[in-house]
Amino acid sequence: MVEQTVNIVSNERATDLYFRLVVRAPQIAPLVQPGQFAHVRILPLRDALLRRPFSIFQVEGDTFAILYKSVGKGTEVLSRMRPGEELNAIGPLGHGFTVPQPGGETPLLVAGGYGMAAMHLLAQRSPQTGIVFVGGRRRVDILCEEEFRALGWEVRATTEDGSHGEKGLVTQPLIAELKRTTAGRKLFACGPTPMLKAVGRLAEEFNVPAELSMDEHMCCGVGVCLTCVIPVKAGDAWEYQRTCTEGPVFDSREVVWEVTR
Amino acid sequence: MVEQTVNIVSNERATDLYFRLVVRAPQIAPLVQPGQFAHVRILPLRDALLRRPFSIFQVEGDTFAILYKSVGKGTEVLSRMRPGEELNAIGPLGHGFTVPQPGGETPLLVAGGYGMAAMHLLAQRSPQTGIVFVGGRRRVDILCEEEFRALGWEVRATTEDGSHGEKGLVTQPLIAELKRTTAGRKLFACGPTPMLKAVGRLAEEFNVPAELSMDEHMCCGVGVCLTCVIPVKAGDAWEYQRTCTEGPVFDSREVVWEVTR
Amino acid sequence: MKSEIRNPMSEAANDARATDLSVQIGSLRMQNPVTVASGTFGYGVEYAELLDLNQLGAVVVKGIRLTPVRGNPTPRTVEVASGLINAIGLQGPGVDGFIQKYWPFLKGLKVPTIINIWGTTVEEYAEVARRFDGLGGVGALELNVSCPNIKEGGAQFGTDARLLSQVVAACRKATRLPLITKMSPNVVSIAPYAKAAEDAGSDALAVTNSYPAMAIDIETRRPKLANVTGGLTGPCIKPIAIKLVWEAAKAVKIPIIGMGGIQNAADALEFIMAGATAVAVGTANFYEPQTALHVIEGIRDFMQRKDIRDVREIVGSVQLPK
Amino acid sequence: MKSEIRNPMSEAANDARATDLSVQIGSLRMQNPVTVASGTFGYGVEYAELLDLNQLGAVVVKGIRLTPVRGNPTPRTVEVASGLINAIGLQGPGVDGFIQKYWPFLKGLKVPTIINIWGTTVEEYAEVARRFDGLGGVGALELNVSCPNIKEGGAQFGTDARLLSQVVAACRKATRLPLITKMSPNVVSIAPYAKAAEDAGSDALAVTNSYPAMAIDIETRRPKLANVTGGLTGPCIKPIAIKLVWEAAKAVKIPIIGMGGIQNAADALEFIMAGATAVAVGTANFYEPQTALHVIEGIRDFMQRKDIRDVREIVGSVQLPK
Ligand SMILES: Cc1cc2nc3c(=O)[nH]c(=O)nc-3n(C[C@H](O)[C@H](O)[C@H](O)COP(=O)(O)OP(=O)(O)OC[C@H]3O[C@@H](n4cnc5c(N)ncnc54)[C@H](O)[C@@H]3O)c2cc1C
Ligand SMILES: Cc1cc2nc3c(=O)[nH]c(=O)nc-3n(C[C@H](O)[C@H](O)[C@H](O)COP(=O)(O)OP(=O)(O)OC[C@H]3O[C@@H](n4cnc5c(N)ncnc54)[C@H](O)[C@@H]3O)c2cc1C
Ligand SMILES: Cc1cc2nc3c(=O)[nH]c(=O)nc-3n(C[C@H](O)[C@H](O)[C@H](O)COP(=O)(O)O)c2cc1C
Ligand SMILES: Cc1cc2nc3c(=O)[nH]c(=O)nc-3n(C[C@H](O)[C@H](O)[C@H](O)COP(=O)(O)O)c2cc1C
Ligand code: FES
Ligand code: FES
Repeated sequence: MVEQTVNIVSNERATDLYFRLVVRAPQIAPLVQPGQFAHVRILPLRDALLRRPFSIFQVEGDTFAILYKSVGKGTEVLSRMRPGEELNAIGPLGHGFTVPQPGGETPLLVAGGYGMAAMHLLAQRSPQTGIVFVGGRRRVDILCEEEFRALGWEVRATTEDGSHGEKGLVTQPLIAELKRTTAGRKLFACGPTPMLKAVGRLAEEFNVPAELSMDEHMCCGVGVCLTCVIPVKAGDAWEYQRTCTEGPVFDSREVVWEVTR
Repeated sequence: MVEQTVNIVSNERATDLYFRLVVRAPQIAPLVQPGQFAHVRILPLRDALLRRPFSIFQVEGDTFAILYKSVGKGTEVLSRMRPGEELNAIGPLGHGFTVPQPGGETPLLVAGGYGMAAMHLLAQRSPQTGIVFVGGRRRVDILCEEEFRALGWEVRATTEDGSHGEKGLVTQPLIAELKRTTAGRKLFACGPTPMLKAVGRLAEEFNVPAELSMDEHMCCGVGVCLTCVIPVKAGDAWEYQRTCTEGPVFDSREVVWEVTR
Repeated sequence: MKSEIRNPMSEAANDARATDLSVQIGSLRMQNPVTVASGTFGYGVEYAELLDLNQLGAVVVKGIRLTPVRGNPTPRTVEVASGLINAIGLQGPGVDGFIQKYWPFLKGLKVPTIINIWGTTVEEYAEVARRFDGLGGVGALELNVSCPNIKEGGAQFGTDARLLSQVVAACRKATRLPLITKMSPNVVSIAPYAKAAEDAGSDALAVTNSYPAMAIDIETRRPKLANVTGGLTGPCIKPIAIKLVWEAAKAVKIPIIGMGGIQNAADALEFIMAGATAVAVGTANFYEPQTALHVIEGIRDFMQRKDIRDVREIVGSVQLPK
Repeated sequence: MKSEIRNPMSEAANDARATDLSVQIGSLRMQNPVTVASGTFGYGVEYAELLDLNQLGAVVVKGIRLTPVRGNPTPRTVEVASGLINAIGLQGPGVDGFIQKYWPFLKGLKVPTIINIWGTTVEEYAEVARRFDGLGGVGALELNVSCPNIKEGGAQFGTDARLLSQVVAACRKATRLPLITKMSPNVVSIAPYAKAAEDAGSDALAVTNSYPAMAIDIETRRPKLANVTGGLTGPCIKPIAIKLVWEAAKAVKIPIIGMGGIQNAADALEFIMAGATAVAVGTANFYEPQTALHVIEGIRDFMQRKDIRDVREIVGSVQLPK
């Protein structure tokens, strides 16, 4: 975990909905593990004080990249920043995905929306390729298929309106695939909470291990404020654990879904 | 008085200390009288809410210009804005200088710092030329001498450190000039309060009329908040009047200096 | 033919039915719930060049006392993070000066004028109320019992429930005009004060006035306000004001005019959902004089988007978690 | 020769004399007046990678009660204009959990640890104080009598002067550790509460805790916090906090730790001039973890620029207009 001023190398529209930001962050970039995030201070915000968390999408040399969607005041201001301008980042943060061992389990990645970004580094660092299941509402919600194919992964896309790939939810092709075989397979998922919940249920049903990257609002990003907690099993009961520190990646069997919102 | 979004035409360093901002303001520009100001909302400020008042320096077609010094958060942010970006302005505001009548009194202008900006339009609109007395601490504080000379005015500069023009205070050459003659002459002054006070005293001593543009912090700029008041004679007593509405230009005999800070 | 296809009259009627923004504050009807905060809108006339005053729910004027008031020395305001501290000291022309200078303009407006009044004694409040009762045509009186910027009068009436009752009751006797009591935020719990004002005959509450605050210039080591302390307003106080409105609304049955940092329709709707029947735009007027009009427009848009016909359906509609 | 020209030792000594930043909070000496606000710095260890904790005046930990506390459901925080509203609900490991998990690290620091404690009864406060008294090596105890986010315990102790006295007196009996009473801002006037804490044996006051506040999501019509209301902190409350510190400082002789929206040295100096002997950085840690260190540096720079040798010369040095 390092705090540093980072310089914008590029900040361009990647798809209709997403922007791709590359920053020079020589102290942070080399440390990044798949599933970790950077906590970014967008300095021109001024009256909006908090940092914004973004999964680290790619690492190259002394730079890292994020893929982000303009959804509110922070990301909107960010999308108008130009190369050469400064941000501040703390990273890499959080407990990421367990990178598969060489010859170990075959990874099945399940992603919705910016979840794709969080999984890319995992695909890159995984010694064996697997399948990526990616879902969204419309064609424009499907991100970086090409990047995964370029790494030799199989991509199965679904859209709710059928405008791209199979029509339906991302869990459909996943169920089909799990029905085919579960042996030696492991799920890794990142996306909206309902999707994670569905993946968790499938993991239980099919008895496959699953790691889920949970999406909670954050404040400090480093474990001091206790904003980002989710209910996690603790003996017979449960306790709140921090998404930014014990997570964002949790073993799906640990999450107490009954208590989550 | 009009509120409108204005577009930055140019925003460049005019001197070591001052920037010159030109904005396209078709509704405001044609209405401006000498000594009036624009109340500018610098949108990127966000957590600093208030508008900033600036004297209108020049009017050309549908644009007006201001000359400003970067002294705090607003002017600092302003100095980094680029052509094409938007500001919002309310203007023209305030009760300006009385433009001399053709063949009427000879204007003697006294300016300190950005006071020069406020006087330029007066010089331009005055049917007869006069003398401009301009003072500052150092050479860099002396603004737009050339603009006044180009209008055919005589300029007498003073600096406290003697780095430009006569060494000393702006009132020195003014006193010399008033000693020469006061007949048919009228003072117009804009600058820091101590300078205005000195000019007011000279006006009394030499029994010449004087109009002073007072410098008070402002909030609304249009007369509703009662922030910008100065003590003004009212019968035997005094009352607070608004710099933004009854002023910024007051007859020097009206100001109750004993009560001012 | 044409008239069969489009009847502009009935369409307008439809539209009006589609979004009814009118609200009632005691016997005062407002065409929409958006007014302005006393002291941030002068006497209306100053803004007449910049916006159409007749589109507001009401105009609220700067606090007026029986006699003219000179106000505090300068500096009177200072900008702080997302806010402003002011210590104007209730400068004003007094009842007679107001009637002479400003009333002719205000009474010509199509929208009601609410007059914010204050005094240094219970009797003075009542006397001012009586004078405005006699004037005719006034929309309502707002009792400022919560100005933090003057020693005598103001704040202590708002933080002492017994005095508050006395002021409201005395004004109630002095006039039949709707009475709005402007509450102080500077209390442990607003409920008993809200109740006291209601019980003493207030028709509505205005929540909230400014928060006692201070700023120091570290270079000169002097307070940034000549009055040393002042009242904090603007977006920075919105979350505290929302909570006060929510609590006051639970405590009383009379309507509440919510205010504190409103910059846009979303802010106004937050107040309305918390329990305000109407809202007032204050500090935002200073930097964006059109704010109140944008708020009205934005509330109408919201209602149309959500298919809400009557703004009163939104009042107090916040849903608490089970 | 060389040593005759430059003696690094004596130069360091000179420098230290030139700017003495140390302050005293009861019997606790702090090397500089800058600490952190409880609940915004975890248990120190979380920030150890990002800053050198040993440069702080003290480390202040999150509020601890006798037994573990699960805290409120989420969402627990929401960003507002120049501020934050939180309703964490004092999640914590309890005294035993704290001692086991965090104390080994904290007691290894060169700077003192101040432990923020709370309870739901006077007896529980005293019991927690007794436990930490027995631990050895604790710098001071801060009594949180002003948390707005839990029903039982917290706030009501801070807004009832009698209860406040009882809590402080009971803790005073339970320990000889310096006691800092963390005041509620939610009072008409802070003076009587400050006096009550002083009289009951508090060694210092912490001013101030967060302000009761609320935010509503207008799309869902639900409160933005699961707990409905929360506490407002950050730059938005600074002007109110400065005023409270100024008033508290006039009311008591014991030192005050000022806090509320401090982002930089200028903010800290404003608190010190208002009457605070020390300051704490809170919400700013969340967005700029190095803030406290920058504040220390900035205070030192200010003192050198103004040729001030002892930071205590600045305490309460605001000059009122005649
Ligand atoms: C671990 C993690 C990884 C993330 N990775 C990505 C990513 O790779 N790409 C991407 O586009 N987005 C990502 N997000 C979501 C991203 O943080 C939000 O979209 C962003 O904070 C929105 O900020 P805003 O100012 O534009 O929105 P606003 O709505 O104006 O923000 C208001 C507040 O809510 C918080 N907030 C709003 N939406 C979210 C959200 N979905 N999750 C968490 N906090 C939120 C903001 O941080 C801020 O504090 C991630 C979130 C988390 C927790
Ligand atoms: C009628 C009038 C005409 C002016 N004309 C010019 C001009 O032509 N050129 C120019 O450079 N400056 C002019 N000024 C001063 C200018 O308004 C301030 O320099 C500017 O507001 C500083 O803003 P800031 O955010 O950079 O400073 P900050 O110090 O960060 O501002 C904080 C607050 O103080 C106010 N403030 C600070 N300094 C002044 C000041 N000297 N006068 C009034 N308010 C102040 C700001 O408006 C703001 O509300 C004029 C002021 C007035 C009243
Ligand atoms: C400069 C100024 C002057 C004010 N004068 C009065 C007043 O005369 N009477 C009154 O009841 N409230 C007065 N107020 C308080 C406002 O009416 C309002 O309650 C407060 O500003 C909160 O709203 P806001 O945050 O939108 O400004 C004044 C506020 C400001 C900023
Ligand atoms: C997330 C959060 C948690 C807090 N927890 C505590 C706490 O446990 N005990 C306490 O006394 N104060 C707590 N506080 C209050 C702070 O210590 C401090 O008084 C307040 O935040 C004001 O300072 P600031 O504006 O610099 O944040 C908390 C504040 C925040 C923002
Ligand atoms: S965001 Fe602060 S603890 Fe996780
Ligand atoms: S600045 Fe508001 S009255 Fe002049």
